[in-house]
Amino acid sequence: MADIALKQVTKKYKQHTALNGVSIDIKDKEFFVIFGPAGAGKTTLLNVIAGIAVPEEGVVTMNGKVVNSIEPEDRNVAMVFENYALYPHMSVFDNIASPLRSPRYRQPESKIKEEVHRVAKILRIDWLLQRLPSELSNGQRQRVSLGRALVRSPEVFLMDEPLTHLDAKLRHQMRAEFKEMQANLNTTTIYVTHDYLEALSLGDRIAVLNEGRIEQIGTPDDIYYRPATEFVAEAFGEPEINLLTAGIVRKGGEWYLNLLGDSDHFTVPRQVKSVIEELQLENVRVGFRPKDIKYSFTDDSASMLRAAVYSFEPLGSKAILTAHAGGQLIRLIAPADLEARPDRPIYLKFNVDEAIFFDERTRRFIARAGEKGGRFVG
Amino acid sequence: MAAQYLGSVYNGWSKIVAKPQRDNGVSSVKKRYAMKTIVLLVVTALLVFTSACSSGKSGGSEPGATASGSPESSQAPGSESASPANGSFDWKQYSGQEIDVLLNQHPYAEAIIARLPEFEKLTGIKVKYSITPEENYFDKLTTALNARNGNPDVFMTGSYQLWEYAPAEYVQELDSFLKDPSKTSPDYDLNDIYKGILDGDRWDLVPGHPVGTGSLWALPLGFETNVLVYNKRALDSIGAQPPKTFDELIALGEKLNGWNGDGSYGVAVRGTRSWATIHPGYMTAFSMSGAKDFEIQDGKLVSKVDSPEAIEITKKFAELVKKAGPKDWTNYTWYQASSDLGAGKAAIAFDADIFAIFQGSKGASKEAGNLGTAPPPIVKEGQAVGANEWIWSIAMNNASKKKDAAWLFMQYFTGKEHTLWGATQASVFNPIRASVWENPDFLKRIAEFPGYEDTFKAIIDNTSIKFTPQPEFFNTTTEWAAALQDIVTGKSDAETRMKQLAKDINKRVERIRTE
Amino acid sequence: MGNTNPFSKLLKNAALLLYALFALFPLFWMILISFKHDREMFNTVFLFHPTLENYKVLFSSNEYIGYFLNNVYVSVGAVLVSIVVGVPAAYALARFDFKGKENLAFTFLSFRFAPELLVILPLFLIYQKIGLYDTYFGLIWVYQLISLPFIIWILRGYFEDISPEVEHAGRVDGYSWWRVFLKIIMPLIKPGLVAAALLSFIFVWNNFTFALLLAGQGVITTTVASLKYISSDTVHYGQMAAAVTISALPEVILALLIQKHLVRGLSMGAVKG
Amino acid sequence: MSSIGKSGETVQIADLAKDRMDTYRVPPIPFMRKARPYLILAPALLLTIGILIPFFISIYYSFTNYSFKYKDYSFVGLENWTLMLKDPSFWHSVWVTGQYAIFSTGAEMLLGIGVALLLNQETRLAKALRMVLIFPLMIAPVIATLIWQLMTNNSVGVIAHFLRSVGIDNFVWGADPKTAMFSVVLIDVWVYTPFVIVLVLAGLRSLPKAPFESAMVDGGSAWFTFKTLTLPMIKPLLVIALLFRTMISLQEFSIIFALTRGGPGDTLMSLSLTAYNEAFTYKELGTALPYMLILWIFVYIVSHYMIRYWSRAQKNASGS
Repeated sequence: MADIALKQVTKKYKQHTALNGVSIDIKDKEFFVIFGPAGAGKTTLLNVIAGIAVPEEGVVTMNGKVVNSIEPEDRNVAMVFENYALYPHMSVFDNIASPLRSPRYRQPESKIKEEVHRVAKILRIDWLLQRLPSELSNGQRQRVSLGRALVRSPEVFLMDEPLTHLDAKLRHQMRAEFKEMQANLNTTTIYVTHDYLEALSLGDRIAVLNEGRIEQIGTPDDIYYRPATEFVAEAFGEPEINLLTAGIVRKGGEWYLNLLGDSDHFTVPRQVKSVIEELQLENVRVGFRPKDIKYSFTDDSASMLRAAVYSFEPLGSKAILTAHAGGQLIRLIAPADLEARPDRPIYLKFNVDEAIFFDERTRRFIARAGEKGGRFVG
Repeated sequence: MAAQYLGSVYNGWSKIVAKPQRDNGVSSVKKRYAMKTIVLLVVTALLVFTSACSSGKSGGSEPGATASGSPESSQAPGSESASPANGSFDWKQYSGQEIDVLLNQHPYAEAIIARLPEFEKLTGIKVKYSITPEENYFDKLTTALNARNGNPDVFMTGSYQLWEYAPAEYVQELDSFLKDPSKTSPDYDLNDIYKGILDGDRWDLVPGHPVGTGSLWALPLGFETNVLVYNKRALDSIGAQPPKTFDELIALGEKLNGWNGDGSYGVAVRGTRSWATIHPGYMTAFSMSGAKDFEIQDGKLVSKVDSPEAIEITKKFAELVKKAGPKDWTNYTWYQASSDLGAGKAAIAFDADIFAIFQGSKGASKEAGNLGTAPPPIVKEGQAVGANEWIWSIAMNNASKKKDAAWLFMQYFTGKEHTLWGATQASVFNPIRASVWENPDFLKRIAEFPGYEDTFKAIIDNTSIKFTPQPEFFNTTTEWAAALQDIVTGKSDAETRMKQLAKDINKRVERIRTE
Repeated sequence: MGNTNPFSKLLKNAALLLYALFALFPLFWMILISFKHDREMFNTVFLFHPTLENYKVLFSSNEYIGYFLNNVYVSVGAVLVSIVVGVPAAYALARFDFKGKENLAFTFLSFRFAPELLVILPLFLIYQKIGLYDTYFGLIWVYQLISLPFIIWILRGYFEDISPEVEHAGRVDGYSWWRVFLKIIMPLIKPGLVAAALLSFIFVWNNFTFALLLAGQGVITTTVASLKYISSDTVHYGQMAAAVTISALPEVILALLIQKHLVRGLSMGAVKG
Repeated sequence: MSSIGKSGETVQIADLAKDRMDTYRVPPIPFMRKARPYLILAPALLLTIGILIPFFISIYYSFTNYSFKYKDYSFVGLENWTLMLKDPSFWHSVWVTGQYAIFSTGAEMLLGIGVALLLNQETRLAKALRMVLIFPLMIAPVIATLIWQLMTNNSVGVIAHFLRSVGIDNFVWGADPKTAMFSVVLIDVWVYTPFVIVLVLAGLRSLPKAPFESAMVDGGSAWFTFKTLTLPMIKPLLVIALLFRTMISLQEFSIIFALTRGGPGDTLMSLSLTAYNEAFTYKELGTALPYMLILWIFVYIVSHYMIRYWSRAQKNASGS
């Protein structure tokens, strides 16, 4: 069982920098998700931990021991690869058995047999053991490669987008399985994905990676409710968060946000005010999750902002409604059965208390009023 | 393991071979055997794959590497190997040693191989030999000598080649051996060897100096004079006599084209781009025309192949080939010339007299029994007939580590006994020893070959090596052959080409280093 | 592709047959007269009494078998050395990147194009000095010029086809890099290896110049030996044909074995088969 | 830089400081691990050097008068080179070599492409021939030459016999300067055309179907589709075929050697033959080497650029 730490790790391939000064601390038994878009350096990060890639700078420690110069086979890590990386010339059984036959983790054949069958049963592939990888479906291959990792008890599981190649239904099911597997395996797991739902639903903590740099490390709630940067805010949540630039309008004691040319309705929450004051900001960026924007078709200019329907995409249970106001597009959630012709006037109410505030210059998180996702920091 | 593998292949084959060929359907027979062959090969291939690794890089010692004289004939080496202290000679004194011999593909070589068992029995020396066709023989020999690693210990060579090998210190001079009574058998009798022939292997290494001077570099095995060997059937078919002059030869040869159906022709002569093309018929005619290859002018060799006589005779020779020679003359080595004569393709061969024996001996060829011998055609009226001669000799590698054993080999196969055996039982013609020419069996034998002895007697006095000794012999004669080809194939006319040749040759001989 | 009217079809087949005749008849003829007795050689063409005489003569002295064996020894030896040396090299060229990689790869390839005589002339002297002249090993070494480029260039392609992830999986599973190489990579490239080996075997087997000039009477190979059958006091065309047939057979068989990989092999992996 | 709000900033700075400390203790990667690629390559490199040494030695000897006819040799500077360049027979041999390469390669490419197209049909004949047609390629060139000698031999040759039966009895192949080049090229073509066939055929069979169907729909002529679609797509293969054939035919030795040894006259004295002659018949190593070095330099440069060109063509073909 291991806690794993990366300190200022930089990995270059030729001129291209895959990891740039990455520092992470992963606690023992933690289910740690590394999230990021394609090419963010997620896989490289795993390879560095596994010892497949050797960083130019920085150190990797396991249980406080620096392991940079330790070969992969001696790190006692198990890895599930994005493309499964099964041994094409070996049967499923032999694939799963291979770690236990290696000089490093050798077990008696009898033990191997029972171990493999045990794991295969868990993964419900025990009826495939004699087949070759080429005779399996993607889902099955994925399970085999998973089995190859689970068959032994390593310091840490490394999983590189294990679900990406599966169809939506299977992916859901597997996600659930992972969760409880992790629960009763209680081994450190580092899980790479580009799917924010996977990240949020599986991770104890999530590290958001972008172009080789860490954007933020935090619990799913931190990430979702207090995204460190606009990048993080945009990456999590579907439809995407609405980010609007707002000027600060001081009217006596009250402060208002000037959103989309409307400066009457949006009072700056008290807690946020202090921060803004401290930083002496003239403008801020305000993020509204689509679900935090209410709408109505009955004119209520007093409390609401006037806009026009731009587009309407029903998605079965719900629908994404895009409205058009002050030269900006605003996405919000609406019931699928809504009657929304384009250009129909619509009135929006932004729930400022749920809004997320960013520094307009640095695009970094300032503050948030809402109580959701635990105590705010202010 | 290799040996027992050989066995298996051989048995496999003999089985196939033994199989009676029921049906005459070519293809089916062929198919069946081809199939067997394939199967056999696959099997053997596997066999070898396994054995290949274990057989190291043991050079020639591999049974496959060189075809060694039948093993069972060589009995266990005698105990005493060092030469005895006193001066007495003993054939067994180097028993147990093994020598390598490089042979040219030639009846002389066959005679040697045939008698190896006797030699090995007599001396207890083991002989490993390999045979190479003449086309590559001297290239291979030169490279082997250049290795200076003592392999081969003994080799066949022509006298001409000695002019190159001796200055390069490739060959051992032999007088010292001849003088040593503990090395040379008392009954070897050097004087029995025709002086004219033996002198062909003597030279003092000074370019331009004649043979017969200086030390002895090799011992003659046999020698060839260049004459006309003709097919009596052919001549009778047009009621002709052997031609006396070169012009007659041309005219007659032309008449004889097609004498024996498709592809048959008048006169066979060599034509490859090789030194060997020059020395037989061509050089004989060349010398009889009074031309010389070189003259020494103020101490320098100067080519004379562009002299008027030289150009004239070259023209004539080209004419002969064009009018009466084989269509693909430039492919002709003495092998082709000889076998064409034997197969009734060629009516006449202007080449070695021994063709008459090789092809004429009973059962040796289709035309055996029809072959006659006549002196080479004269070029000028009334001149005395003579020919260029070629001497096959055996010489000793200067780098040999078993010179004494090698010397025994040379003695044995140039000695009276073998020479006589070769001349009477095999085709070692012409024998180099006077004693043989007096031997009744021998005389009886050559009597079988019409005109052979007379021809020999007629020309022997004027027969000698017509080339001027010099170490660039190969260059000059190869260039010469190339020129001859150009002239015959009409690529260029004799005049200009021979002048060009002279220039090239002079360039070559200028580069002779004499230190 | 193209139009399919009966006439053009006929024409195409005719052309094809014509080429087939050109390509195959010589082989047929060679086999044919290998069964023809020298007696009939000069006066018959197709119709004759088939005989195994020529083969009998060929194998009666173990001379020819010797040449054949020599050929096998040097060819097999050369290929084995190339495998031992070339497989790791091919792997390195496929997997790692390091300075001058492509130049190195090209150097290997350029061996295939090196004028044989240029190598032979100096090598001839060196060999004679260090005693490699006319030895199996001497030939095996120089044959690397032929077989090594094949092995390296063909296998490099096969290695590149294997996903690095598979190797990483092996490492993580607890195998050291060379165990991974032996247990996982090698089995995966086996077909390629076999093809490359056989193909380079064929071309080594066929080589003439090296064998002619770097070996003396010690190591004569069939290609060199076959020359001697045109020269003898009577030319033995039949025996020559038989010799040629025997020495050509292994190649044809091997060729049939490796059809699938032929393209990749012949283009030395420059073109994926 | 996990930052949660502004108070996070301070924490993070502390982290950074700590990290810096650590980065000083980055352990070096073990030498054996860094050197691995080179270790793996080492044997091949050694062998390469072992093979390359002769090249350099030959460069050295080309400046000496090394000869098998003499025991010792001396440095003669550029003499051999100037001798060669002044010698008309050198330029002749360059001419011969070039002719041989161009004729044989040209014929093989054309014939090869043609036959490959024919073999690409799905007729029974084509299918049957696809395999067997490569046999000649498996025959050693020198052996192939012997076979052709057998067939054209004036006494026993089936072709000679055939020619005679149709009244041609003065066609003597290698023996006639006018037909010598034709003869050797013919043998080269016989042996190596299958090489081109195999490559081109592979290219044709791996072609995507779609563009051709669309071309069919557009009703382009067979030739047009070939010119605009097939050719560009199989270009990389053609380049490779061309590369191999040119390079190897430039130094072809055994065919000419076995057929005419360079004759008749100097008709077929290519660079290789001349070098052989100089070295092994005349035993002049010093004068032989420049012939081969010139050829090698040429071959090396040309093949280098052709490889480059090929990899570009490769990209284009796969890219588009």
